[in-house]
Order: sequence, then structure tokens, then C-alpha cells
Amino acid sequence: MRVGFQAKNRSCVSYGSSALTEGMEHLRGLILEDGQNGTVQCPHNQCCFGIWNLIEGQLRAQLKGCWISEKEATCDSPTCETQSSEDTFTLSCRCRADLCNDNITHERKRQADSLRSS
Amino acid sequence: MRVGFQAKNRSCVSYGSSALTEGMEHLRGLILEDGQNGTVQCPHNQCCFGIWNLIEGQLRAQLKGCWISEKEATCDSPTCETQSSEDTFTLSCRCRADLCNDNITHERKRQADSLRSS
Amino acid sequence: ANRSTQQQENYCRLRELRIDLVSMGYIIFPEWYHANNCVGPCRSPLSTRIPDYYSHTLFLLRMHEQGFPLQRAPCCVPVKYSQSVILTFTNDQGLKVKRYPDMVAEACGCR
Amino acid sequence: ANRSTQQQENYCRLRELRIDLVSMGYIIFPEWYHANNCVGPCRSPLSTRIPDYYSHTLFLLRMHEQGFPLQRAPCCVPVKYSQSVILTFTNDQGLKVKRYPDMVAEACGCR
Repeated sequence: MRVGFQAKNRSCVSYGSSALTEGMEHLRGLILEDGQNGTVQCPHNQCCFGIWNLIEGQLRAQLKGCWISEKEATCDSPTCETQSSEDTFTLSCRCRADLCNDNITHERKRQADSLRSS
Repeated sequence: MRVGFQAKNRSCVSYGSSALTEGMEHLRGLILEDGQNGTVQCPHNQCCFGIWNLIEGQLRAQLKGCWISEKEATCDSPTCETQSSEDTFTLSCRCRADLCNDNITHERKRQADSLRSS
Repeated sequence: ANRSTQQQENYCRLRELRIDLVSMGYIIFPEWYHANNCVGPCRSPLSTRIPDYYSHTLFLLRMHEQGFPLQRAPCCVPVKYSQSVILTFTNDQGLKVKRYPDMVAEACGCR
Repeated sequence: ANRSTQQQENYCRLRELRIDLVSMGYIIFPEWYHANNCVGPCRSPLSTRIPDYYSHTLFLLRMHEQGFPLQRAPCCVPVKYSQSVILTFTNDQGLKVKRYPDMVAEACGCR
């Protein structure tokens, strides 16, 4: 299938940090380097991704950008939700909507939100 | 192991005929072409080979020469004896002594020889 | 024709297989991928059923058919792979992106 | 050390196998050859035991160890072959010499 003029790019929130210690070359053009915050444009079939550390209830972004979505490893979710149900230090998501990787939804956040609204 | 000056060549009786209809290029230098009779020299680790048709008790040579002896398909016998015990039209051998492929020993010949000598 | 189709269906060929990578512990992305796998019996005749033809396999099958016991019968395996990029943790909780070869089975053969 | 040697011995590796070609009917030379074969179990850890490392196989083994049933478990097969020359009859009793690829198993791997 040829990608026509109608095919919009995907916009992802991007954040590059020193956490990525190896293989930067594979993400060239897909994340902004050296701690920059911003937006990157990638082909419309790519996923956005994000990785955060959860330290004392606070999310600290490690890496955000476009993910190399190969045919054999696509993403399905339009929103950024953690896949892991365990109490992990690192949270991550891949999602397929513009700027979907700004923040991540996770269990403890959801619990806190529902407590607040009740 | 380097082959020293002592390593003699192998001499094989050679005969090329029109029976070889395909793949002549693989035996170039290992048989004489176009019905010539003679002797060919090949590296000392090669085997001599011969193929005959047996027509009304008479052997008719089809092809003789050196065989491409690769490490995975060597020959053991110093004399040219048919491997086949069946009553076949075609007889063949591979052997590893100089000029061992001049003639082939086969059941009916051996039977005839033993009758003659008794 | 139906029987022939059924036989082909049951021959060594590529099948879908999704592998979960997050459960490996050190892999962050992708969470899972289509690794696929080669499944099905290997038997004669080889040439008409499979594009990848190996003389070695042909002779193994012949031996087997002639009643000689084989220590290992021909097996349906990937003969072509494609690569994929994986994002993992490093030993010191850093992040690492690497391209791994032979991640996805792309074609099958009897070996 | 002895136990480790024994385990390696029992792992996927190249074994001698002589195949008789004359019995195939149409082959004149060689009468037989050292075709060899790959024999032995495939199990983790892969990397320390075998030079040929496939990410696909690694993940299949992990799945298997985690209790997921595999339609086809990794199999010990040739991953490198060498060629050989064969002299055969043609259909009209002529003679034909041809170089066949993939005749001899030269190295093994788990796929």
C-alpha cells in the first residue's frame, strides 16, 4: 500500500536522558537527545512510547519518543497504560495516538484518582 | 599438512566418451575428452574410477579417469572391484592405486576365472 | 484436490506464534512480538512441497524410508529469520536499545 | 568437570553418519559419503554451549521453561552445509556429473 498525502504523521512527546546508555543510534530521529523536551514527528504507523521511574509516588520520565514499530511488534492501545500489574520501579507504555505518551496511567494513580472523586 | 616433493601424483587410466552428457566441466583435467585413451595425472590423494557397460558378457568402457575425492567421500580399495552384487548392466569402481582402473573385477568374471583355473 | 490441500496444510510450514517478552524480566519493548514458528511433519517427497530443498535432508529421509534407524529424523525449522529492535535494562538499571538478528521466523524448511 | 563434559557430550552436536548412495538406484559415485548429522537435545543455557545463537530459539526455550506448550520445541539441526559432486545416470542411461549443495552437515545449532 502506498502512503498517500492524507496519511498524517504521528506526533509523540519526546524526552531524551542519560538513562539510555547504549544503542542511541537506533532511536536517532525518534527521540530528542540530551534532556530536551518537545515533540517529534514520525510516520503515522509508529507508536509513541514512554519509560518512567516511580520514586516515592512521583513519576520521573526516563525516555519518551517514537518507537520503531516493525510489523512483528505493533502497539494496540490508544492510551498510555502500564502493562505491568506488579509493584515495579519502572513503568512503561507504547501507544498509538498523537501525544499519547505524555503521561502514564498506572494502578496506584488510578486508585488515588478514584479515592479523590468519591 | 603441506604436500612435499615426495608426494607422487596418482596415475589413472583415462577414457572419455559421449556417455557423459552433462557436467563435463566438473571432470575437466580428470578425464581425457572425446574418446581418447590414455593416462591422466592427478593429486596423489585422488581415486581412479571406471564405469563399464556389460553387454553379452563383454565389458565396454563408458568413462575412466580420476575422481574428485573430497574428504567426505574417499575410496578405500586398492583394486577395481564392483560394489554391486546384483546382475546389473552397468559396473563401476573407485580405487586408490596407480592405473587400478584399467579393468574391473566382477562376479561373473571371477566365476569364469575360477572355472578356468580348476 | 481437497486431500492434497489437507496434506499440504499438515506439512512443515510457518505458523503464527506470539511471544511475550515482558515476562523475560529484562525486556521493556516490545512487550510481545510475532515470533512465529515452524511446525509440521517432514516427509518425502520434499521437492514439490517445500521451496527449500536440502540434499542432506533428502538422503536422511531415504535412509529412514529404507528402514535404517536415524539418531535424529529431519525436523521442521526456520531457515530464514528477520531481525528486531529490543529495549532492555542494563545491569545497572540503565536503558539499552539493540538490534537482534534471528528474532522472527520468516521461512521454514526440513533439515 | 566430568559432569560438565558429560553434559556437553549430550548436547546438540555434529555426529558421524555415513550414508549409502548406491542404494538410491540412480547414483554411481560416490558409493557412500560422510553426510554426518546433528544429534542431541536443545536446552538452556544456549549461549555457553553452542556457537550459533538464535534469539528466536532462546525465546522459544524460555516459553517452554515457563510452562507454555510449544507446537514445536527447538530442534538440533545443521546450520552449515558443504557441497559434493555426484555422478548419476540420466533418464536415458547416459551419465551426468553435478555439484549438489547442502550435502554434508558441517555445523549444528538449535532452531
